[in-house]
Amino acid sequence: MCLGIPGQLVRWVEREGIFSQAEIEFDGVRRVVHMACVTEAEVGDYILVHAGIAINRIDAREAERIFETLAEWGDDEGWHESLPEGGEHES
Amino acid sequence: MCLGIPGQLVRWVEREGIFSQAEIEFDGVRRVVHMACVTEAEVGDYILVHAGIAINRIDAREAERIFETLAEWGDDEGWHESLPEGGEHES
Amino acid sequence: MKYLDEYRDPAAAQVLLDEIRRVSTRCWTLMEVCGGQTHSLLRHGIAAELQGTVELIHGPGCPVCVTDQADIDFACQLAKRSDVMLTSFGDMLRVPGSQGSLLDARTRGGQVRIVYSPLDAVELARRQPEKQVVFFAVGFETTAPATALAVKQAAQYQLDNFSLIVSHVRVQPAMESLVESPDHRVQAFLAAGHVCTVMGYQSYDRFVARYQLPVIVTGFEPLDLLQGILAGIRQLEAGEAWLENCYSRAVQVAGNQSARDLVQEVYQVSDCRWRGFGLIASGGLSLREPWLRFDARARFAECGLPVILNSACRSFDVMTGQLKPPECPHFGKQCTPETPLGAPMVSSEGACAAYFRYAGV
Amino acid sequence: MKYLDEYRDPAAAQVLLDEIRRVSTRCWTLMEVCGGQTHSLLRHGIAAELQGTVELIHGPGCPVCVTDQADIDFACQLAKRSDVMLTSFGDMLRVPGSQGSLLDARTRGGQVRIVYSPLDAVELARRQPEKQVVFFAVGFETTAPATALAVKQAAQYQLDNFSLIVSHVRVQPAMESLVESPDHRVQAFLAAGHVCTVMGYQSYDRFVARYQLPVIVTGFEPLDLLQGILAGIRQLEAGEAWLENCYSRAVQVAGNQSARDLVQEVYQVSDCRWRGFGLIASGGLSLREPWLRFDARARFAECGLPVILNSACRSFDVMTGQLKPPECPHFGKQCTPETPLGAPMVSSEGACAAYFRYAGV
Amino acid sequence: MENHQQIMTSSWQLNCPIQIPAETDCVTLAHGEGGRLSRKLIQERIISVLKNESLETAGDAARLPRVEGPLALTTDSFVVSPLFFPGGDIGSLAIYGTVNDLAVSGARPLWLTLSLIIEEGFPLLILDRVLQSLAEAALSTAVKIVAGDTKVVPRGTVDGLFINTAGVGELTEPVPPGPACLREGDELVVSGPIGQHGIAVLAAREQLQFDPLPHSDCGSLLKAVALLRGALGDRICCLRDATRGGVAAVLQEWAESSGLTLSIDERCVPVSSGVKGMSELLGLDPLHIANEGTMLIAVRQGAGPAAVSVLQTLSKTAEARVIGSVKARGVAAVTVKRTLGPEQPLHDPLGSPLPRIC
Amino acid sequence: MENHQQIMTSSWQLNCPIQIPAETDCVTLAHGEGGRLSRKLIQERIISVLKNESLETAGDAARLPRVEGPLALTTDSFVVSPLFFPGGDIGSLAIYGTVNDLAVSGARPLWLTLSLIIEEGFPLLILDRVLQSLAEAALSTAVKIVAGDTKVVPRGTVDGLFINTAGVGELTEPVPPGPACLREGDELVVSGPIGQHGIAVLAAREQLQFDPLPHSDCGSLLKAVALLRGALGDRICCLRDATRGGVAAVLQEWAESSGLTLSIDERCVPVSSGVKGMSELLGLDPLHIANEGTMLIAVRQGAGPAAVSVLQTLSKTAEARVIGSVKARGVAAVTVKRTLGPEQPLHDPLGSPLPRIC
Ligand code: SF4
Ligand code: SF4
Ligand SMILES: [Mg+2]
Ligand SMILES: [Mg+2]
Ligand SMILES: [Mg+2]
Ligand SMILES: [Mg+2]
Ligand SMILES: [Mg+2]
Ligand SMILES: [Mg+2]
Ligand SMILES: [Mg+2]
Ligand SMILES: [Mg+2]
Ligand SMILES: [Mg+2]
Ligand SMILES: [Mg+2]
Repeated sequence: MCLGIPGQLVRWVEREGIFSQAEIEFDGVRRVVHMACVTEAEVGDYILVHAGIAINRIDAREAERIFETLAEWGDDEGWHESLPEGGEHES
Repeated sequence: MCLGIPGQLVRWVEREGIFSQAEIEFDGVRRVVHMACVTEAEVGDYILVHAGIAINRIDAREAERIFETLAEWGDDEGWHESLPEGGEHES
Repeated sequence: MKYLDEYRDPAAAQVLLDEIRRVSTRCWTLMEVCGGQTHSLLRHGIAAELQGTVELIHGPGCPVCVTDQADIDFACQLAKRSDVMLTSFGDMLRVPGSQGSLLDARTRGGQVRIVYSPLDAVELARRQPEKQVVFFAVGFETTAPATALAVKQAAQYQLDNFSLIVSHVRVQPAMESLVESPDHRVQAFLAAGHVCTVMGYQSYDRFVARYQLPVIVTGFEPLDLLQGILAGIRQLEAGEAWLENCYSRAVQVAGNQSARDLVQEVYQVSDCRWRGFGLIASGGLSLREPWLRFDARARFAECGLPVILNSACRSFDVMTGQLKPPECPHFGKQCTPETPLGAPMVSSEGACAAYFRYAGV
Repeated sequence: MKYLDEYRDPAAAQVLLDEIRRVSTRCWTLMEVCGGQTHSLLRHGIAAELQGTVELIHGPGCPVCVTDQADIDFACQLAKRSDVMLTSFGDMLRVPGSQGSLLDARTRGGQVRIVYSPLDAVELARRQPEKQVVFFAVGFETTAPATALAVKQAAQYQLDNFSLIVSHVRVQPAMESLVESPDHRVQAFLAAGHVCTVMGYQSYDRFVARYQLPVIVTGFEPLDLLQGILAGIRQLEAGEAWLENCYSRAVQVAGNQSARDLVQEVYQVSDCRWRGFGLIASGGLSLREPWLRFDARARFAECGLPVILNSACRSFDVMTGQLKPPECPHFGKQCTPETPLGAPMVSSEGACAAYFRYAGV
Repeated sequence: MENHQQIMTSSWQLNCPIQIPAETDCVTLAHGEGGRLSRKLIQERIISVLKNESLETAGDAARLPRVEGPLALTTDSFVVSPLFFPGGDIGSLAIYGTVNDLAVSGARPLWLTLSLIIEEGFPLLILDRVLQSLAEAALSTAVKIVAGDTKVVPRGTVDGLFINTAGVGELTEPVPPGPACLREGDELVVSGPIGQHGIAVLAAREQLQFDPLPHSDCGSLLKAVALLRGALGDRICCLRDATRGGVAAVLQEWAESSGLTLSIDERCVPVSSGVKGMSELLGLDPLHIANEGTMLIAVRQGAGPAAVSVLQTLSKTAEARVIGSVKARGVAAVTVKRTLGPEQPLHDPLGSPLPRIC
Repeated sequence: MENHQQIMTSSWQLNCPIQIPAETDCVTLAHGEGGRLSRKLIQERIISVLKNESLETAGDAARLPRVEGPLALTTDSFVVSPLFFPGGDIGSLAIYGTVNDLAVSGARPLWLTLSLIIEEGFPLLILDRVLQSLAEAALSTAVKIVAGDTKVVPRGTVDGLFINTAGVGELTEPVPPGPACLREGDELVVSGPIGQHGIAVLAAREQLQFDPLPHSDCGSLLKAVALLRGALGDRICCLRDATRGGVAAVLQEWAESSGLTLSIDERCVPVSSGVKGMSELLGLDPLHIANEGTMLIAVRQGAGPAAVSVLQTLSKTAEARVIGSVKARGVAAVTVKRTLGPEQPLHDPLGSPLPRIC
């Protein structure tokens, strides 16, 4: 459900209101995407796009987490002792 | 102008009013023709048809005239003395 | 086919030809009014046979040729509307308006459909209530009964999606306008047989009396034409001018009363622009008051277009017998059936097209 | 591609797989809510690798699968009108209504056009003012911001030829209705990542508290899924049940506030018929008062149709995890992608289609 | 569903004699997209009807044995509307058209390719009927369909069904040399009554409501050509099936190729009574109307009557006639003698003749 | 006249790079009806561009010299929309498609037939452009177009222009035996990055507004096939251009013919970055997307690397890769290895993939 693909913001086309748009690059091809819901993004950010509109920015810091965790596991012989959190916790 | 073709009435389809129609045969093919203007025709009559409607009956007697005239000319050594009338005369 | 083939008999035609040659003391100039007669004269080789004996000049009798460009433009405009199906006879499709022909309009996306009969267009309107079916009603008095009947049927069926572009023209006013011109050369007329089938020929009495020119009601087959020509020449040789019917198997003196009534009920005589002629008083027909709801001009009032006239074409001269088509400077050069400058080159009945086809270029 | 390819790394996946196997003391039953997750699990071989370790059952998360047949029938009816251009996502075209699919409607003459975005449908309406452009708005909360934006743009452009068939559904009420059923087998949920991208996941607090089931917000790539599964199993092994976000690069706790505002402004929560489920309270969205003029149901009120439900399909059981697709008696026999008995076989996200494609028949 | 059915059938004119059940299966885009449904359509509906080895094993191209003589190669697309007409249909036409082109070129037809372009929504039952007719025509002319292609295009992008056939034949000696070899005195023969196909299709398409509908002459000329070549050998100059543009178009092309005048007598040209009636009524000239199983033959001076008597032994060409001869180039490339007087130029029509009323 | 122009161009998608002047000439029905305009169109616009003797003297069929070897015969109709797309157009496609079918069948392409079906109203300038492109493709592949046909159909009965080509070639030894000869261990090679044609056409047709538009791989495989056959000889089992249905469809057909399982590794299959990005965005699988200048090759065990290194000497096939091998028949006819675990069955798509959002 809800195919959402990350692409990189290369250019703002229009930054105001419900018609705001930016050019997003997906591995070599670009498309103008509606940005009404992600107005705060900057050129260079990765944007999650669904059905032609941006639904979020990709959080670059959070994106690294899993790899850091896996790296820790790999470094640490006893990695299975210090079980990593899979994600942030909200009770 | 005004392609008018003679065909033979083979069957009345409808004899009343503006919707009256009859089947007319043209050398092997038949078509239903509007007869509103030639209501008095009988089966066997030849009908002059233009744009799908009958515009007259062919007068079989008059149709012979020219051949009778030509026949007379042919019979008569002195035919060019008694010049035939080409048609009926209306002053 | 009975009543066609026997009138094409070569031996009989030869007898009439010989007789025409025998009675002619000079080369008389006859006008065949009708384009169908022109084609038949050329197609069957009669014009060629009579060369030098009789001069046959071509009259205005091609309703397709004389249909006003403004009407064609209007038809093309309607054809391009997505809600309209424009219907007409096949003849009309190649005649150029100021912006191209109906065939061009179709090529550019318009919906244009050929019908054999106006009544078939009424049927289309009944079967396709979501379409506005417009019939482009061209033709002389011969065709007017069929389109009048179509209007009456549409009224009976209470169709509100059928209408006409009425471009009917009347032949006799055109003949009058022609002989009123000081430089006309016509010495006798072969009147158009099928117009007379409908209208009769009483109305020519006054014409003959006034202009002192023989008028011969003439049919379309070789023997009919030869008989008409012979009759005309005999009158001319005798110095007479009267009204004669050489097509008596199809024409009665009063014409077809039912057909005339039908025309009379639906149409009224009106002034009319003839292509190549200009405005001819009483030269056409228009719908009478009670039938005006079937007038496409009223229904699609917003579609009018200015007319751009093509001034190069010499059709007026051709259709008034002033000019033989090959004498037109454009004939066979800029003007061919593929690239017609004028209607007479494009209608299948047009005099220029007839020369182009049958006389060889 | 950045943020895709690295999450498909086989070596990293292998590490997570090993860890899942290591921590599992028994075979837990997890439901992945979203059809996209189902496809990814099968496509990338994860489901096969975890066989016997974890039981993955498929949730109701394919908006195409749960779209009510009555809506599809209505869309097909509209598509057949000559004045309507029906637009939708490619996904919807093969899903059968009671009288065939939109693709069938097109085959029978209807005008149906695929768009990539609802905003593209607004553009079509602007460019073709003579057409009524109807957008068939299916999708979960992820898609609702796009269609809400389309409505707002259409209003701004003052388009009176754009409307929506609103078939948006809400995922959480469906999860609730599922766990309310006494015989459900779900021990933890992988919540649908992109719905949470828009809506956030605060609303699951009550759900977790009430049903005492782990809920893990999970993404769509292999590493995302494995991470979500691992988190769920750890909770289960620890006897815990809390709300956890394993898709933090794309999901914040409050979701996307602008997108939520947009949805809130244009839509209201309403009861909704889910295909295979029946009426779900608060299970869908409908247009709010000020936007009702964009409701296709109101604009084409005369086009309603009675619904004929196909009772043979076991989609309710499949979508509530009661039945694996191959256990359906029709699967692969009467029911194939060519001849689907139910939506899950035809949507590219449907669980039955996923099994048919990736698991081999 | 009444409206539904109407939409389905109104967009092309089938004129098909079989009743289509409302629930009939239709061709869908998926049938043309290379997957399972494509293979199913091709296997179950096409190959099973046209059955022969080459077609069954064909991958990208058919593999065929070597041919002794030089080759002839031809192609035609068939776009007739309606698909069914009295006397034939698009399927038989697609075979006879290409077989006839090979035959009149002096070749023995060997193999045909078959390419179908089908509109989405086209009823499978109708497709079956076309293929059946096509298979029968192929069988009766002993040609093999060895390679094919099937495309399905979206609703509205083709009018129901178009068919292309290409044909390979082996030229057999003496190959008729063609119109460039014509010389004064050569004689022109027509193999049967003209105009039947064009009139039949026009009447069916425009729903002119004539009864009985005239029948097309759609059929094979293989036997007639074989007999003729056997009897006349190198006294045959050229042959041509008089398709689009009718006999007039063939005369025009031959006159242009030879630089001579081709002259015919209208009264010698056979015309069936139905064609005659409709031509008069619609203001058409049968010389300009298409045929699909009637040919024009030019033979050496004096060989006309021999050609005619050979042709008259076959029922299909029983009305063959000598219609004219080749003359030194006069005023016009093609001339016709009608009722009176000298020969008239026969005009080359601008486009297909339209029915007219004036 | 603005409305006018809009009507004219809206009915098919030209996507043509040249601006059409409003007053441009269009194809009319008369161009297809066998008269003067037909001959003019054929002489001035077609023959003059494709110039060669056979076509100029062709009557009903082209007369061709005899051929030494056995023959290959193929046909395809081209119905692509839009007519012009990045990397090619319907004209070049019609040549390369048929040339490639002959080449992968083991034949040297000799002659093509060309059949055009044109919609009334089609701009002549666009036709010229297509013919020019077609002529260049024919020249570059050294095939001769020897016979042709042109039909013009009324507005609305075809979508602009369809082209059929049929091709005759001479089979040269050793002819690749075909998929029935496959055995366990044989290796599967793809000649270049996949999915380019299908994605290019989809993006252009649906106006998905991507930039840069991906380019089609539309082009000739003649050279690649010749090099490959020269180097590998009878170690080649079969070749197939992976057109409709993409690589997946070819694998499926070969698996069916051989009764074995064809197994590939997705990570070895070359995919260009533009195609990758659009496939992800639209939810499509490049394995199912059409190619028009990329082929699949099956070679004997161990010959894969040799095939790849031969192909890599040509720029068009520089990215050739071994992508899998032939195995004993397992659960599925075709399998694919993706991220993890055992091989997945590769499904045979139902119809062409539709872009999707969920
Ligand atoms: S030849 Fe052409 S330009 Fe001259 S009068 Fe005739 S139609 Fe007009
Ligand atoms: S296999 Fe078919 S019938 Fe069974 S649940 Fe799935 S879609 Fe319904
Ligand atoms: Mg191929
Ligand atoms: Mg041919
Ligand atoms: Mg042919
Ligand atoms: Mg093919
Ligand atoms: Mg159609
Ligand atoms: Mg031929
Ligand atoms: Mg092929
Ligand atoms: Mg091919
Ligand atoms: Mg041809
Ligand atoms: Mg079109």
